[in-house]
Amino acid sequence: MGSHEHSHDHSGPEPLAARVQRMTGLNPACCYQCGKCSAGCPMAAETTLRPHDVMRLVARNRLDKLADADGLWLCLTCETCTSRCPNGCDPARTMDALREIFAAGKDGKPPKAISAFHKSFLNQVRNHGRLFEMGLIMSYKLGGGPMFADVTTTPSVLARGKLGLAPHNVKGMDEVRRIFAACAEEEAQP
Amino acid sequence: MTELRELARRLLSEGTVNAVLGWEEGPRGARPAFVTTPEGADTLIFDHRCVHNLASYLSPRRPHLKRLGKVAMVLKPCDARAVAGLIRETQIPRDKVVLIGVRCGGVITDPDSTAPLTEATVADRCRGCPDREGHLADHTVGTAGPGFAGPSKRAQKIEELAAAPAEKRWAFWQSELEKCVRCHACRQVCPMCYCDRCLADKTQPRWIESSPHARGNMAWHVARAMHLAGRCVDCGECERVCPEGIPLGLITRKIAQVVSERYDFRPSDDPAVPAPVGTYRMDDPQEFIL
Amino acid sequence: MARIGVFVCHCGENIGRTVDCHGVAEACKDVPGVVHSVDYKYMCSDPGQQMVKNAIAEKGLTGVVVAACSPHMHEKTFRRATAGAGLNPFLCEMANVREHCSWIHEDREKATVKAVDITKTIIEKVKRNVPLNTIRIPVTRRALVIGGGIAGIQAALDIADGGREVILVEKGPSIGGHMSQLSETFPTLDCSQCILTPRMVEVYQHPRIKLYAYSEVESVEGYIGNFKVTVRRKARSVDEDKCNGCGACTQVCPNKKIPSEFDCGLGKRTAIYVPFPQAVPNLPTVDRNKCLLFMNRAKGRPDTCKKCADACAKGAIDFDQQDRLVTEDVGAIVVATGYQLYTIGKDQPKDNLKGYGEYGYGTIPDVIDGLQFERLASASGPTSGKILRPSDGKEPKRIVFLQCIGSRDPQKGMEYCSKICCMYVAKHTMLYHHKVHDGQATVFYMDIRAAGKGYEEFSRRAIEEEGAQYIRGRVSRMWREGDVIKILGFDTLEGEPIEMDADMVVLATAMRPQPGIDALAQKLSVSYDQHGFINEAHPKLRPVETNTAGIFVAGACQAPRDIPDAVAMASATASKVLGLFANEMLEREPTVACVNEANCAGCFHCERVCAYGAVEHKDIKDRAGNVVRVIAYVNPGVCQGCGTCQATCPSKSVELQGFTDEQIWGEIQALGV
Amino acid sequence: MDATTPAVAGGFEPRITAFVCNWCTYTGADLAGTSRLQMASNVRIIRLPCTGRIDPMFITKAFERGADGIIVSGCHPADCHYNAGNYHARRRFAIFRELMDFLGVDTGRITFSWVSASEGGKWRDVVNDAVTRVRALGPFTDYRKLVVDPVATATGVVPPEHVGKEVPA
Repeated sequence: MGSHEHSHDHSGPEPLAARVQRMTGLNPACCYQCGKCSAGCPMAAETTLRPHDVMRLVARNRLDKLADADGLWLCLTCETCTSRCPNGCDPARTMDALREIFAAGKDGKPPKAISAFHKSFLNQVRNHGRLFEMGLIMSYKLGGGPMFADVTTTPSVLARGKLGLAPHNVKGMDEVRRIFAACAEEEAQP
Repeated sequence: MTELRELARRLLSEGTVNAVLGWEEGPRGARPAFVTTPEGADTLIFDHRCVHNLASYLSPRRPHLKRLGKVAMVLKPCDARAVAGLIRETQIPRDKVVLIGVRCGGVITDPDSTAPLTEATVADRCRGCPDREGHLADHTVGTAGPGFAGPSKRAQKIEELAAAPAEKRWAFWQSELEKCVRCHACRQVCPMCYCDRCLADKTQPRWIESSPHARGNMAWHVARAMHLAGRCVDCGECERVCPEGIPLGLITRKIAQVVSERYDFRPSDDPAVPAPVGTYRMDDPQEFIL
Repeated sequence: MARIGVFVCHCGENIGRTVDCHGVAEACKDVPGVVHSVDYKYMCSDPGQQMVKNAIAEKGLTGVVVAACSPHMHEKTFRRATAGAGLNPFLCEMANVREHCSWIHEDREKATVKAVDITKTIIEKVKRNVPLNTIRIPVTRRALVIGGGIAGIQAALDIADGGREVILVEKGPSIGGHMSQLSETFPTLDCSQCILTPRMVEVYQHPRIKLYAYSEVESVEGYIGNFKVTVRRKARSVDEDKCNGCGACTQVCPNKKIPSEFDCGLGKRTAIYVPFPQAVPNLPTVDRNKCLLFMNRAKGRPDTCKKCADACAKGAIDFDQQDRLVTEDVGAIVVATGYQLYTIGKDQPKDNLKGYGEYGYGTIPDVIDGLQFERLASASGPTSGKILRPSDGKEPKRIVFLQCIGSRDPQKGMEYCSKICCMYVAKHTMLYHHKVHDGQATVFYMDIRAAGKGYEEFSRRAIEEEGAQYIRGRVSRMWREGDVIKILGFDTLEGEPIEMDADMVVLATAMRPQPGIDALAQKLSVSYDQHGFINEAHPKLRPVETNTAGIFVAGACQAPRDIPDAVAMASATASKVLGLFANEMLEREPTVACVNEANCAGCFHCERVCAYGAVEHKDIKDRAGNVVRVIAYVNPGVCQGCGTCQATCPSKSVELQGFTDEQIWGEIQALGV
Repeated sequence: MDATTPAVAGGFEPRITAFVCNWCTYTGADLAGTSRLQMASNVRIIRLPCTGRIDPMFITKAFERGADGIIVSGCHPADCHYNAGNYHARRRFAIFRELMDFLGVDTGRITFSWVSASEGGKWRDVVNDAVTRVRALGPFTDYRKLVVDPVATATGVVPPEHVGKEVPA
């Protein structure tokens, strides 16, 4: 038997689990809370919501609780959780989906600094085809990142030539642009 | 007393019973009496000197009464417990005996004493006894004194012994038990000791050495205490008849305390109440078991 | 004079390494009565056994002591060898110098001293052994099965198919038990009645099964192979021979508002009724507590209503029918009386159970139990299989199931797990989702215990594919607001309290043995635990035997059981019964108590402590035939040989053969200084 | 060396007699053996079908015969092979133990335990505990001294030839 579509509540908004299932093709109800994902998660000690917590909150339709948490954004997407899961749940993909949902902005926003970092990072890739550190730093700090953090280390890093002052674009900038355009097009579709 | 005599006379003259077992005045105080004629009923007495537990005459080991046919027995409340025990243990059928209960406010220790019944002379077992009449009785006669509440001397002695170190208790009991001459009067008088052939008389194997020496004495009194556990009716007869004055009541009383504390059991004059040894509860205390 | 042979085994290295076996044999030579004492590498080998046989023949031994391993290991071996040499096998005993000596000590000197002691105790015992004979008892090869649920049905059919007659006694008007009330069964979701009713009919038609429905076991006497059972056949007020089951009587009965037991109070029945359409036997029964005629009679008024009798074309209604007692001889008994659910209503104080006032069961009409849900989900039920709530007949859109109600709760319920609830709740959520497509089922659970073939897959399917919401945690309280049930719980996975609304709540209440199981167990002399479940003889190795020989146990009267378990147990009891019936006589070890008639005072302390009812009263008569004494007699067929009677007997007038006072005394003496 | 005396290298070694039931403790002791659990060698087991069969007389007799300690062991509650023998024994020995205590016997000499067929390790612990405890209490000469000679008993002076000797007929 394939995945059995249930829409138990016709009146309200689409339940989170169903939404995630639509986006990922994965069934969040498969999680049986064994915790093996969190046991392997390198960030488990750093976050308030561990992968199994995230799975549980998805199943229980707790968008509110997920929106407040840092776990989704601190996730390194190392996919240890996914490779460990005994029941094929793929928490990493689930968290990806949740980040997409929150990044869209309708259901809450990612933390400002994290959002700024992600945006800056992608902008660097969009503009240069690779990471331009100085650009990333400027953009991140201006976009909402902690303005003066790590400032004192800058001179020595510059002195040793570890931080380039000018960007170096990759050769295939056209391809990069096409990739970004294609993604934007896909995102725009309902 | 008139009431008792009239009842006895009626039972004998109507032929309800062939004999009445009670007490009479003897040359050395009150003594058990078998009355077989209506006229004889006038010799019956009951007062605080009637200490004997007549229930032991009902035991099948003493066929005297049985030969007389159906009998009536005068019954103190404490004796009722012994009769109930004999009924419970299938030794006598209830319908084979008429029980004349006498109301009782306590007895003294010695049937030959002329002392009045006072706080000082009352038998230790009567202290704190709540029973004024035996519930088993077919007829109940007489009036009862108020009873005695005072502290039990045996209980005090038991506490004193319990507080002493084990060596002291051992020494106390060795000095008491070495006096035992193994006359077995304690066994003979006990209403609950009715076996045809006592364990102490068995030779194959001989669990209890029969000659009066410390080892056999110890085995005998341990066996007797165990056999009476939960069955002893505290009539005090064993201690009264002991020619050596061994305080046997301390042992039976101690065991009664143990049974009462552990199993919430007191000897009952209701034959339907089972004895605590031979029954069990799944949640009996077992703090002493590893 | 005893002539004892001692045979000390080295067991290869096992004993010889730490015990000087030759030294032991030499030390035993000095014991009075020992005429032969040798050691050998492997006593249990053929040559070793031959040594024993030869010595018996050559030295004229009267007793054999084998100092070797545990008697649990090789007692049978050496007793067989002893018997092979023409000596009574019970004159042979083993001294355990391996498990109890060489294997647990390293100091060779100490171990050797101990081995000598052990051997000497057994020598002293054997000196006092007497020849015993195996007990042979005749067997009545018919079985009684108590309880007509699925376990009883299976046991009866298996025994009957094995060629033996069966008496099946069922308390209710029809066989079928709780299984007949179920809608579908986990984990396959096949229809319960569809698989059960053919078995019920088979029972009814089987030539070797005698069915006593609406009957109860009145008394049981006897022992393995020879039970005499009295069955009370309760008056149905209907003549079984005349009734053709047309049902005309039930149509006309004016009292139609009686809560139906079969529908767990959710449906109604008449005073003369057939509990359900597929009932076996298909006979109506008059409920005398509810019938107008009998209610009038109870008040001393004349009979007025006789509508059922008038409607019956066969004249089968018999208002004057009386209970009948019938006696049956059987050789074995299977107890399969099944279960009841922890009823949360008013009858709890009787059972010392505190109930669950906080869940409003009995006060909130839409809080029901698992069996009631089965009836709602069943096509034959009061709602024809529609899930409708009792209060207003509306379809509940939010249904909540609470697991572990009364189970795993030593404070208010039972400390045990009821085993079936996890599975049937998963099934209920599925049945519900199949029937109410826009509904949501939520389950409060503590753990999901789905140990069984296909069970885990089934419960995961309920969650993963059928959309049941599972919340780990117990509910604290439920109350009614309007037509909504408010639920206060805690989600332990999220670590947060939960307040939710439900339209209907189903409590998965604990499985308990049937009321009256204690009385039945006492009639049968089988033991039961503090909850009333019948005790098995051994939890692992003798799971369907009771400690009373010849009485077996199947299904949920032994512990919470699901259908596959109950059926497996029932078939196991059948194989035990058929094994018992394989021979006309059965053999028993002679380790039984024996009364010394001359000494017995007839106090019957032994009777009081006997867990098997093996002690009987025996009249001793004089020459004229008058009873002069009543003494104890131990029935060797019933006695299991524990010896509690002997330790209890004040005059030691009862002796346990094989463990007599003489023998024990000898052993104690042997250990003396 | 007398083969019936436990080795006495360097001090007192208690003699302990154990009365155990066939189904639980005896089998548990078997398991201790098959598991090769090492334990003190002072205990001698007397096998009985059930703790219900154990008579207090066994214990007094064992003391008379020179035992320094006793172990009584059987099936845990609800595990009795014979349904209820252990329950009857539990009451009997609860009373017996208090009686012994009252008569001045140190109850440390009498060990009661429930050891199931699967508790080989527990049996080892029960044995070692009992041996350690009784070793500390010393030899039970008090009981052994209860001899047949009335003079000796009366005077408390035990002639050496009587110590631990069998009662003359």
